[in-house]
Amino acid sequence: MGLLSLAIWVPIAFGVALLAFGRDEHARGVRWVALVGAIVSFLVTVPLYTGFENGTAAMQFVEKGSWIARFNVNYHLGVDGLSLWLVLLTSFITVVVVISAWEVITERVNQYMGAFLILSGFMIGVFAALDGILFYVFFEATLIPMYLIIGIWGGPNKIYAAFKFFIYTLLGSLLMLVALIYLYNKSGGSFDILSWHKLPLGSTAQTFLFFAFFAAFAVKVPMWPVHTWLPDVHVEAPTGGSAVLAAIMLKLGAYGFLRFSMPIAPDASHEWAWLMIALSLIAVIYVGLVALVQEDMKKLVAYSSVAHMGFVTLGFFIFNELGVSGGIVQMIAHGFVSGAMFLGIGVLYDRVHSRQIADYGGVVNTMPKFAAFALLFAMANCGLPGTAGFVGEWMVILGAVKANFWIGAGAATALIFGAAYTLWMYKRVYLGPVGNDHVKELTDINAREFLMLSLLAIAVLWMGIHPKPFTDVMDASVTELLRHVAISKLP
Amino acid sequence: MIDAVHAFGQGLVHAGWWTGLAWPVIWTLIKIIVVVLPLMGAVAYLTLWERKAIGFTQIRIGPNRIGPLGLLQPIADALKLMTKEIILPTVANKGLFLLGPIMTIMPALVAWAVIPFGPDVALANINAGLLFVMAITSLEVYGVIIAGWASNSKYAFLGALRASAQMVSYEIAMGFCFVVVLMVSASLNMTDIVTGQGKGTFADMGIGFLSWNWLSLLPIFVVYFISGLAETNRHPFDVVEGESEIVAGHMIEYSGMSFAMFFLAEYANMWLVSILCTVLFLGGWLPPFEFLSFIPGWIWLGAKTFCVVTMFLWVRSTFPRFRYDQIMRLGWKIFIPVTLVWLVVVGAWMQTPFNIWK
Amino acid sequence: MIDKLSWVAIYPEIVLLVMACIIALVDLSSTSAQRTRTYILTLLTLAAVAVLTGLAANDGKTVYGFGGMVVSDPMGNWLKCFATVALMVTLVYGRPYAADRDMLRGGEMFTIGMFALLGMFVMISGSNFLLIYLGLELLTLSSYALVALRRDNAVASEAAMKYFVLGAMASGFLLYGLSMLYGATGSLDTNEVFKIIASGKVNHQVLVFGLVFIVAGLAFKVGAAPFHMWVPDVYQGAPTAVTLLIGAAPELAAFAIIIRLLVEGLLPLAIDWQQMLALLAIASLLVGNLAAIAQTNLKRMLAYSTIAQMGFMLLGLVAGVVNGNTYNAQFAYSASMFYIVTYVLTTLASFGIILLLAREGFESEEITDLAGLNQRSPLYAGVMAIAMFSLAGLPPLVGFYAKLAVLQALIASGQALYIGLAVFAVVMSLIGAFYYLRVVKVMYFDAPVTASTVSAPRDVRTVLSINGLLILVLGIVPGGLMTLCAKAIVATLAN
Amino acid sequence: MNLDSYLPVLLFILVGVGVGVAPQVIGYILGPNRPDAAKNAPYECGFEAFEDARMKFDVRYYLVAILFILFDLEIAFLFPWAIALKEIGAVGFWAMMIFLAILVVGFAYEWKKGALDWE
Amino acid sequence: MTLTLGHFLSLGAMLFALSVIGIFLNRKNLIVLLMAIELMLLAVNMNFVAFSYYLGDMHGQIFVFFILTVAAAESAIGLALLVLLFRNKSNINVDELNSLKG
Repeated sequence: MGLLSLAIWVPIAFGVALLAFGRDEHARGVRWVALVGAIVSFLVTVPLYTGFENGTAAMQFVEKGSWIARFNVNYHLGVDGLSLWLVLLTSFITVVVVISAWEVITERVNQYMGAFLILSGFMIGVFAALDGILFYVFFEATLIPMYLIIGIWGGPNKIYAAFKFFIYTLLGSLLMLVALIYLYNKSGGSFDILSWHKLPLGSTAQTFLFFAFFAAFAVKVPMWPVHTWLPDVHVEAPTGGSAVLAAIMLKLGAYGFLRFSMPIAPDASHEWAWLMIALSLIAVIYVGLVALVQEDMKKLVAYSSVAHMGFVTLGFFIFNELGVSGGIVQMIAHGFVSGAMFLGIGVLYDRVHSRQIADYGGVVNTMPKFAAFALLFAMANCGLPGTAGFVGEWMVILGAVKANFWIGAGAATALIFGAAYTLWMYKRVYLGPVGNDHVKELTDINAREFLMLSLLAIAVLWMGIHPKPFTDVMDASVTELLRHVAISKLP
Repeated sequence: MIDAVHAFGQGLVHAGWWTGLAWPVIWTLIKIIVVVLPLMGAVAYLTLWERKAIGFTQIRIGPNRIGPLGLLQPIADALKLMTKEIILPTVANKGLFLLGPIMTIMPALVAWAVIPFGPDVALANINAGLLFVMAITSLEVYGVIIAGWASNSKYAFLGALRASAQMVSYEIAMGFCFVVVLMVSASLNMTDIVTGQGKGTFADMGIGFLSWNWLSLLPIFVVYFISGLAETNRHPFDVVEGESEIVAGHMIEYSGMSFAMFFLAEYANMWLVSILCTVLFLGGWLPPFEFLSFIPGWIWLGAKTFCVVTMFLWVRSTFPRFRYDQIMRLGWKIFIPVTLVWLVVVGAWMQTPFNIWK
Repeated sequence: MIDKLSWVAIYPEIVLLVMACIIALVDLSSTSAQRTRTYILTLLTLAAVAVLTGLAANDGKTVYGFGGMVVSDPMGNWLKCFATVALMVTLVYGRPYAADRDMLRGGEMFTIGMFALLGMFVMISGSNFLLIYLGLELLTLSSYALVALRRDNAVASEAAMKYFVLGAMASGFLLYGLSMLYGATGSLDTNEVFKIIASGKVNHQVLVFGLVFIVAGLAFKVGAAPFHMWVPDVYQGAPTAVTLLIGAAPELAAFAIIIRLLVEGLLPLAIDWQQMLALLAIASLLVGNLAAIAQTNLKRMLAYSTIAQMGFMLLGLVAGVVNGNTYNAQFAYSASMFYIVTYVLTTLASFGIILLLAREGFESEEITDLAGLNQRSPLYAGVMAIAMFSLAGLPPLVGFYAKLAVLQALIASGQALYIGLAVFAVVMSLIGAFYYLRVVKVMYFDAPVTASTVSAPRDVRTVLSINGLLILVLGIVPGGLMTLCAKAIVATLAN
Repeated sequence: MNLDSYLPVLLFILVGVGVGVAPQVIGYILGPNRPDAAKNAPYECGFEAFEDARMKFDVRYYLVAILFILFDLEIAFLFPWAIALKEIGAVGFWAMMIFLAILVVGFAYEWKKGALDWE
Repeated sequence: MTLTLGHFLSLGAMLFALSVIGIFLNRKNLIVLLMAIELMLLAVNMNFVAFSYYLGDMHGQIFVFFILTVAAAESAIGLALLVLLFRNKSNINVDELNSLKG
């Protein structure tokens, strides 16, 4: 079994074991097993990085075996510069999420932990799959645990949120399925993504494929105007769910653009880039404005996620190296930062059971350690240099300016909005005098929360100060991708 | 002589419509009437013979006032019935009520169409003869049910149900009997069935009556005869009209000639069952002994049939009435298994070298 | 003559018939309320039959028997094997339910069930109109009786009556169509009919006239809209054990006769019947999915879902012949076969749960009766969730591959119309996902009405777990089953 | 199609109906017609009829009817077989034996189930 | 006038149509429904026999035999269901069969 297989199946195996044998009577044991599972899963992914060979665009750690002979579907895994960090990010966030749920979840602990571990395996599968059906299976399979996580442990309006999440994403991905099958037939009976990259396609077919993929990935990213599920879902989801959703699930969509839309339908991608850029800019600017007026912390972060993901898609569709790498870096950075933001909100929510900004004020007085962490993450969220958030945004804006000054300018405004809503929220929640009795009774974070937040803080700072390992890994792949996309596939 | 009459009629008018259509119809009608009129007479006198026979059993002389030896009694009965009022009950379904007797008498007569009275003497010598008999006698049940239903009286209704249940039950046993006969005769044509009985070792030896079906198919013959009793709702299976329980069964609301129709039908059916019995088991018009073959076939047929029908009367005067559950048990649990077993036995027999019906 | 009969082609049928008769008689002397002896005998027989058919299927040989009346080919044998297993599972699930409702007073559920299976077998192996019809009738007549098995239940008898009337009418339609085909071709043998029609000497209009009736009759039997009226009523009205019995295994046989009649017999008319099936499929997908959303009764909802699923299955049959070319046929028909097999597997699980939850006197038919099942029994909730997600067509469950295969067949045809159909089907399955999700929602998100745990006999628990697991495992490694279906269909098409 | 030999049958049916109708007509003509309410009431041993005569009746009558239909059909199968038995030989014989065996199973089943018991 | 195949087929078609009409229009009595179903099968039989005769092929008539059998079994089951239904609901009106809806 290769490393990638291990990365996928170890968490799933732990998750299934928890579902099968875990009981609420021994919740403690369940938690420890889950933690061990998450850590082992993370450790399994580390050699992917250490063993990764920079400077080549080829797939690495490739595994290939026949899976469904009838349709020539293969169990085909591999990572390149585009996906490597996303795999690591996923297993890392899973560890954090397990820690975050430690005392918070008391009922059906095994199901909660199991769902997250399984989800983690599925998501790694999405990033590692090189076969269309394998990709689709993992892509869709993530819906099931997420649906259950939202529905079981979510807030008061959880059912609405769970359905909305499910139906929205399912609709998009079903259209993608049609596209995959179309490609299968077009390519003479192959689901191999890499061979699809080389498949010549007419312009109508490309347009059709582009929009089929767009339907799947845009919803997942989410792009304006199909982003409406995200705030609802984030508000209702439990903390861990929100964190995983924001940190990783959104990246599934963005990753899909890189892996499918652009290389398979390059001409259509160029042709419709204006649309993508426009939608991205709307996401960045308009949704940023919307975030400004939110009363609910989670909603605010959710909208900010939409805006940040706008940067990602913007970076992709300006078709230059800075933009695309910037987008990828932004994806990873956003993974850390948004995860951290949601976990931070979770810390507060666990204590006060409210997410309304108005219910807080002066938290810094009672929770100084926590406020320090929160400040760091807020800074990262608005892209302060030295934090993870800065690198990606800066690269994208530079790339955008290179392509077209006004696009870059538009994107740059996002920095201002980002700073505005994040810092304003920070001010209203943490600064000032103690707002009310609840806040007065707050206790500072305990060792577990400290550990969890510091893990993320280290990641955020490391990425902000020393982003080279991230960009080095992806350079060759991005170059190759852009070279590939530049060549027309029209017959 | 018959041919001469036929030729005469055919020659009356020299036109296509006459020789092609009208005359055959008229000729057939004549033949039908030739069958029906004696039949009606036989039915009428069967009633008398019944009363006489029962009288003899009970050591009395029966009807003797009207005519010599009471021979005009049936005519008097008929006249009396004709002048009686036909009552139409107010709650009855009028149309069905009138249809009941017709549906009862019609099949009892029509079945005679295929009965062979001699080697070439049958109104319709059709190949599916026995099937036709089965089909047409099955219609008998309709008359009963219609009468019972239309009367809208409890006694009539219950009587009709009982009668029909009994009739259909025994029809199955009867059907199996037919099947066994068919197996050995290999034809549905009644004439063939009779001629088939004239062959065999015993027939060659001149003692033909031992070659008839009654011997080789003895259990079937017995079952058929008893089923015949039940089919015609005769004693000891006459709970249908069971005077002491449901008065007269499905006929209770009928009077006058309407009632007479049921009566006629019952006796016509007795004759029918008897003649079928003769045709199927007793060699039809065949003489029992070779040396008696100078006597015309129709006399043999008539004599045999008369014997069988007399057995009906004899049974009536001898046996007590069955209870209804006993009737049903006899039909379903004894006759059907017996016939089935004999069917298998005969079938197997025919596969062996000892097959006597080659 | 006797040596030409090829008894080997009907060994499983013989075993089944003889044992059904024996068990019927043995059962007469049984007085136990649970009918343990009958039950065990039945299961043993069925196991033997399953092994027999499985071996024959594995053999991969095609044997004609009785002058071409019956055919024993891999497709038929696999379907028989699956149908037998499905019936076994049904009986395992259904026995406690039936025992609670006094339906086991006589052993009819087992013996009639076996006769129904025999009917399916005959349908599956018949390659002659007469045999197909007889098998069909044996199955449906058994089904009518089973639906009315709860003699004191007004709803059940009403359902049985409706089923009977509409089913008998469907048979009439089918027969009328068959008589037309017979008249046009002068043969009752499917292969003969195929040859005669392919020779092109037959009046096309008469054939199409007959075909309309045949397709209508078949549509009745599989419950495709607009001939679906009986499905919801019967699913809801019948005792749940019987619902499962008539809703699972018979679908396999229905598929088989579609193949036997339309493909083996009438493939030269594919252009005509494909259009009809396409319309049926569209209507079924629409009616099934839309009506299912409005249901509160779980059985009724599953009935409408069945209609929708059948619509999807029919789509696979639509794409077999493209422009008179049959290159796509094996993919299309094996897709449908895979679909129907996996559908049966999933149906068994979902109804198994309903049966399990239905305690004595409490039917557990409403969707809300499942509320909080996850708290009461995570295992059973898990199985039901797996079944629902599979029906919705979500990976990594087997239902997904079924849909995938059908969609693939449609798209592979390359016809714009069929691709449109594929998109339509996809949109409809999205709607379908909604009501399946609702069941999951009720089980996982709602608070339980009672806190009582769910207990089940060990056999039920074991089989149900295996059933759920199989949906999952086949979802992870569907290759084997797909290959099996493909091989079976190839062998059938080769004849 | 040659249906000539069935002409007498058809005519006979007409005659049979005629024989059914004619005497009744005669009876109407010859007999008196003096209806009154009591006479035209359904016979009920002198009581007033207090309910409709079309009442529920014993289900066993249905049972008999059903059994009759089934057995009559078996006979329909036996008829052609019986006629052809001499030609079809042992195979035909054994085929029907199989059929009868199944029939006997059914018969035994209903016997044991009590479907044939009247009381 | 000679009888041709067309005559028989027309008769079959008429009977069939009658039975379908009977099934759909009859709202009163289930027994009529059962009779309509039987009629439907008989219509089919008419077709088979006619075809069989004109094709000179016995198979059609054999088919008829089996249809008759099935029809008998069907009416047996139908009657049994009818009795059951009557016992449970005390009527056999088609219109009253409405407790299953949704």
